[in-house]
Amino acid sequence: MKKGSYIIENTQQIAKNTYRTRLKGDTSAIVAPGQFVNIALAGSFLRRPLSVCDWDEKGLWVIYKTVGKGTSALSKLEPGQKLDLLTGLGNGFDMELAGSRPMLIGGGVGVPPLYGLAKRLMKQGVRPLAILGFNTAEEVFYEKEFAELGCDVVVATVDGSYGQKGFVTDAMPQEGTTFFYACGPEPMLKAVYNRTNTSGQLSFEERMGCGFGACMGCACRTKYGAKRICKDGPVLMKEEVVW
Amino acid sequence: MKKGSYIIENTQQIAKNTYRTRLKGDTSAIVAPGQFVNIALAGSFLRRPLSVCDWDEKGLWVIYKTVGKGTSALSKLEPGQKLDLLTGLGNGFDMELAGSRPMLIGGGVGVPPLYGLAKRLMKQGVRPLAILGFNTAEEVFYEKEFAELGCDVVVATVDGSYGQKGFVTDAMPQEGTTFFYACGPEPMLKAVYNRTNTSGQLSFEERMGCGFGACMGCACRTKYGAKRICKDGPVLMKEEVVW
Amino acid sequence: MVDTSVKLCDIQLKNPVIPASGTFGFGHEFAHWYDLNVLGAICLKGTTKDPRFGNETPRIAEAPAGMLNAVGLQNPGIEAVLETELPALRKLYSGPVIANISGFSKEEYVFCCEKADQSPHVDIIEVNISCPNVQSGGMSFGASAKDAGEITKAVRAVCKKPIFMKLTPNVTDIAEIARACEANGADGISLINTLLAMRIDIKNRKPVLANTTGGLSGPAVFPVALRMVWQVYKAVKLPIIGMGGVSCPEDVVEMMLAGATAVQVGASNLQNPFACPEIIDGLPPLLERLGVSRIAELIGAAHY
Amino acid sequence: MVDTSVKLCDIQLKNPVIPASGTFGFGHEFAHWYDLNVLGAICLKGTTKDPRFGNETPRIAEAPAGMLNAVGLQNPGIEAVLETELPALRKLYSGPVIANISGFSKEEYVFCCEKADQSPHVDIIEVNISCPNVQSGGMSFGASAKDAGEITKAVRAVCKKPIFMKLTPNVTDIAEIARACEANGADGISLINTLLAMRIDIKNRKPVLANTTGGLSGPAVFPVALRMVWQVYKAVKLPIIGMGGVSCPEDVVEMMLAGATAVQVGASNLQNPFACPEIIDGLPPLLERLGVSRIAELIGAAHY
Ligand SMILES: Cc1cc2nc3c(=O)[nH]c(=O)nc-3n(C[C@H](O)[C@H](O)[C@H](O)COP(=O)(O)OP(=O)(O)OC[C@H]3O[C@@H](n4cnc5c(N)ncnc54)[C@H](O)[C@@H]3O)c2cc1C
Ligand SMILES: Cc1cc2nc3c(=O)[nH]c(=O)nc-3n(C[C@H](O)[C@H](O)[C@H](O)COP(=O)(O)OP(=O)(O)OC[C@H]3O[C@@H](n4cnc5c(N)ncnc54)[C@H](O)[C@@H]3O)c2cc1C
Ligand SMILES: Cc1cc2nc3c(=O)[nH]c(=O)nc-3n(C[C@H](O)[C@H](O)[C@H](O)COP(=O)(O)O)c2cc1C
Ligand SMILES: Cc1cc2nc3c(=O)[nH]c(=O)nc-3n(C[C@H](O)[C@H](O)[C@H](O)COP(=O)(O)O)c2cc1C
Ligand code: FES
Ligand code: FES
Repeated sequence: MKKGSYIIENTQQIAKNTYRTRLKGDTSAIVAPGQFVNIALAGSFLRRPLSVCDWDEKGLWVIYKTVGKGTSALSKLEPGQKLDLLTGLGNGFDMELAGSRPMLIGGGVGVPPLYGLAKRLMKQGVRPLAILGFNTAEEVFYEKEFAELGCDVVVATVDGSYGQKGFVTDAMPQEGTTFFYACGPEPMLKAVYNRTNTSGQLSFEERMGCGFGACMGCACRTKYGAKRICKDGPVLMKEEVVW
Repeated sequence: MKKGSYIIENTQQIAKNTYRTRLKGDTSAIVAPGQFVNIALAGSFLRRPLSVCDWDEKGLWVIYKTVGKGTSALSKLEPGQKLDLLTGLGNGFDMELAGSRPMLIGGGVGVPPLYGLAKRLMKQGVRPLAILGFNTAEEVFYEKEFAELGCDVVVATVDGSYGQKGFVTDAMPQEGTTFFYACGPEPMLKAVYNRTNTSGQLSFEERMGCGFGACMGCACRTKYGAKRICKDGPVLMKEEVVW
Repeated sequence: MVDTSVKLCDIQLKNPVIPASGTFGFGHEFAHWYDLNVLGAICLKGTTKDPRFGNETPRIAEAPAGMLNAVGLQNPGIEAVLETELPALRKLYSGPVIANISGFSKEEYVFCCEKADQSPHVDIIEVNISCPNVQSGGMSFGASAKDAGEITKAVRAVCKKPIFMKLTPNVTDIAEIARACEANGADGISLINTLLAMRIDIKNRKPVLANTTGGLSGPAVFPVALRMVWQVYKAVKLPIIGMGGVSCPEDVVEMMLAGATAVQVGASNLQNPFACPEIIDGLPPLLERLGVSRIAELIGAAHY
Repeated sequence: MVDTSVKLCDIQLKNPVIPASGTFGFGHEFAHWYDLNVLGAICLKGTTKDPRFGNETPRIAEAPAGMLNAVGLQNPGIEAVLETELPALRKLYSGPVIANISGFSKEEYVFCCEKADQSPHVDIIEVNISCPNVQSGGMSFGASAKDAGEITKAVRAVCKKPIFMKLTPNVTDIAEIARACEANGADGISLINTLLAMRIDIKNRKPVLANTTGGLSGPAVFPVALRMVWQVYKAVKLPIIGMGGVSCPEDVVEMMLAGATAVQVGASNLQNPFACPEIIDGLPPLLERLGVSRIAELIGAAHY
């Protein structure tokens, strides 16, 4: 975990109400895909947690939906503006569990951290199957980016306006995969949990006070006792999840 | 009174902890020197009242001392940034009372509104005597500017490090002036009040809630009943002042 | 088209947004900024029997996301308000008017409320019981259910118009105070007044306010106000005028979901003279986004 | 050189800055960010007899210049705190430790305080009486002078170490509560805990917090906290640990001028993990600007 100043390099709208921002600065604290940053924004007391979509030595990318005050403000900041971030938060995904054919299951803005994961899996010579679910065509993003990494990609939309019609669970193969990594809204995670035969990891969201384990704001029950989503998570093993 | 968006054109430090900022925008609500603006600043709930030092059709100048959070923040804003202002607040000085030889008495950041007054008096063919008081040499500003208008200028510093040694009252002539306009800290105003033989106007400060007469935050007792510094002032006639 | 009207004790407001007492004078200053008739209603400056200068200055201090005031009920007295200020306001504004009455004794409340009740220009009487009870030790009337109930009963006896008791938040149990008002004949509850607060000037080591303490208001107090509106909605059957930190259309909706029938806007008027009309203009698009066609359906809708 | 040390009941703090209970865990997380030994003292997470999961989530909501929390005293229980957490903290930190004790019955307070008193690692016991008294109706112990006095007396009887009673601000008369604590043997007063507050999600029309209400803290509450510290300083002769919204060196000075001997920093630690060391580093230059050579001379200096 590190605290530092980051510079907005650019922001693009990549789908309906969905933006990608590149932040330049020290990424040495980021050690695994699925970790997140916590961003201080003028006018808001609490920081905003966002998954790291991808990172290199010079900076990182976040992809976010403008759902409220903070994310809207972030999407409107000009290149060159500085932001205070906590980076390297959370455990992230464990790539060693992937096996030969992991399945990545993302819903909406749960997709971004899976991109960083896919990229690094590919680098390790593992070719994942990515199943990306959205509500509707205009919310779809990153299909091409996943494909360009060399992944197999299936897109599903709830209203059938793009890709396969239905939920991500409708698009999931019943066999042939070795492990799964899932990130998305809780109902999706629960459905994925119920419909997967392999072991897997699920990334959760919770309202956070600190993001680094101090306040107990983000507690969650697991089979091995209470955990903090921000510090012991956001990624939990399928086997420990309690619904 | 008007509310509008203004753009910072530039800011210069003109003396110790003292800055001048040019704000571009609509000045049509400003009708008299001695009026003030009320500036909204990010991070502060209340606006900050500052006298208009001078104005033209395209914008206005304020001169201020960085005494706290708001004024410090203002001094650090970059050119191009936008500020929300209420303009044309307060009554301002009544130039018709000047007579042929008015005396302008300013202390510290009470000097700025007298500059706008001096400029307009000169335009009317009236040549004022300006007495500008400061604590010490490094706080002195606008001597040259007053002189360039064609005024007579006397500068006094409390520690004698520049100009005449002493308070503005020590530098005031006992005769030869027709009226006085004074702006500065309250002890100065009181001393001026006690040492002047002519009629005059004094500009007061008070902590303000609104700046436009709504909240009764800035009440002051006068011989003619309670007045609001922001709306019925900030300029009061010598004859109505109650200490 | 979204219907933003609400009914407050049979009085129809075209929208639920009302400038709060003490932040709107008697309306004249704001008529410079906009047409007062856009407002749901207007609440007048707190009025006492006799004219008052109020506290010494400084009366204002700043706070994170808010401000402190210790104006001390500066007002020209009930006679001048009813005979001068209100007729003048009526030339600019034809909507509902809420008179805000303060006092330092039961007799003073009764005197002023009776006068206000008789005025053709007053529609609702808001009784501010946050003033200290000088007859019994200086605790605010609103700090005890007994005092609050007594004042309510006394003013009820002399008023035919709707009476809203305005409560102070500086109490252990706001619901108990509200119930005492209801039991004694109040028609509605207004809340909250300001939170007792203080600032000290660290340079001269003195309280910033001449009065030492003052009342905190503005966005900082919104979550406390919302909680109290919620509690009072659960405790009594009366309509509630919610206030405390409201500064945007979202806040109005949140207050109404907690149980407010109408909402007052205080400190935000001082920060932005256009606060009320901007909030009012923002309501229809917000309601549309939320899929709400009648704003009145929001009242108390978050209760389960 | 400025002397920033203060004495809290004979315990020497190198500076008056203490992370507040519940915002610093048991210290380990912050040891990642900085050397804990820079702190004046450390106040531990609120501890109960048995381990508690606390409230359901969401437990956190945002507020203007502040936040709401409804953590609900998640903690591993007094045994684990004294036997596991504290020895672990001692490997990282050698300064004064304040244990923060909570309970839902008098017996629970007594049990935990007695244990804490016996621990070699605890220097001061802070007794948080903001929890609801489940034995008598659910009002917080700190909401009545009688309950507050009774708890004080009971824990006093089993403790030799200094006891600081931590008061809730959700009361009509904070001075009365503080006096009851003093009369029953408290060595000091800590205040304030959080202001009872609420937020509603306007999209789904439900309270944001699973617990419905939560506690407001952060800069928004600073002027209320300051006022209460001021009032308690006037009411009792005990040392005060002031808290509520402290976020910068200026706030520390203001709190001390109001009467605090030391100051706790809560929500600001969450927003900025370096809040405490930054405040501590900022004190000497600020004191120099103010012409203060010993910070202790500020304590209560704004009282007249
Ligand atoms: C570990 C983690 C990773 C996340 N990664 C992403 C991401 O990559 N892309 C993305 O679009 N979103 C992500 N989210 C959700 C994101 O944090 C929220 O959408 C965001 O905080 C909303 O802020 P706001 O000011 O726009 O909304 P508001 O509703 O105005 O926020 C009010 C408060 O609620 C909190 N809040 C609201 N929604 C959420 C939420 N879903 N989760 C946690 N806190 C919330 C805010 O942080 C803030 O404190 C992530 C959340 C967590 C916990
Ligand atoms: C009508 C009028 C005209 C003024 N003109 C000038 C000017 O031309 N140049 C200049 O340097 N100063 C002027 N002042 C004073 C100026 O308003 C304050 O210095 C400024 O508000 C301080 O803000 P701050 O945030 O830096 O200080 P802080 O102390 O952090 O401010 C805290 C609060 O106190 C208020 N406050 C502090 N000092 C004063 C004060 N002296 N008067 C009124 N409010 C105060 C602030 O507005 C704010 O609400 C004027 C004041 C008034 C009332
Ligand atoms: C400057 C000022 C003066 C006030 N005067 C009165 C008053 O005379 N009577 C009253 O009942 N409330 C008065 N109030 C309280 C407000 O009406 C309102 O209850 C409180 O400020 C909370 O709302 P806000 O947070 O929107 O300001 C005053 C508030 C302010 C800021
Ligand atoms: C997340 C969180 C958890 C808290 N837990 C406790 C607690 O366990 N015991 C306690 O006495 N106070 C607790 N508090 C209250 C703080 O110690 C402090 O009294 C209050 O937050 C005011 O300070 P602040 O405004 O600096 O946060 C908690 C506060 C927060 C924000
Ligand atoms: S958000 Fe504070 S512990 Fe997780
Ligand atoms: S500042 Fe509000 S009336 Fe003058």
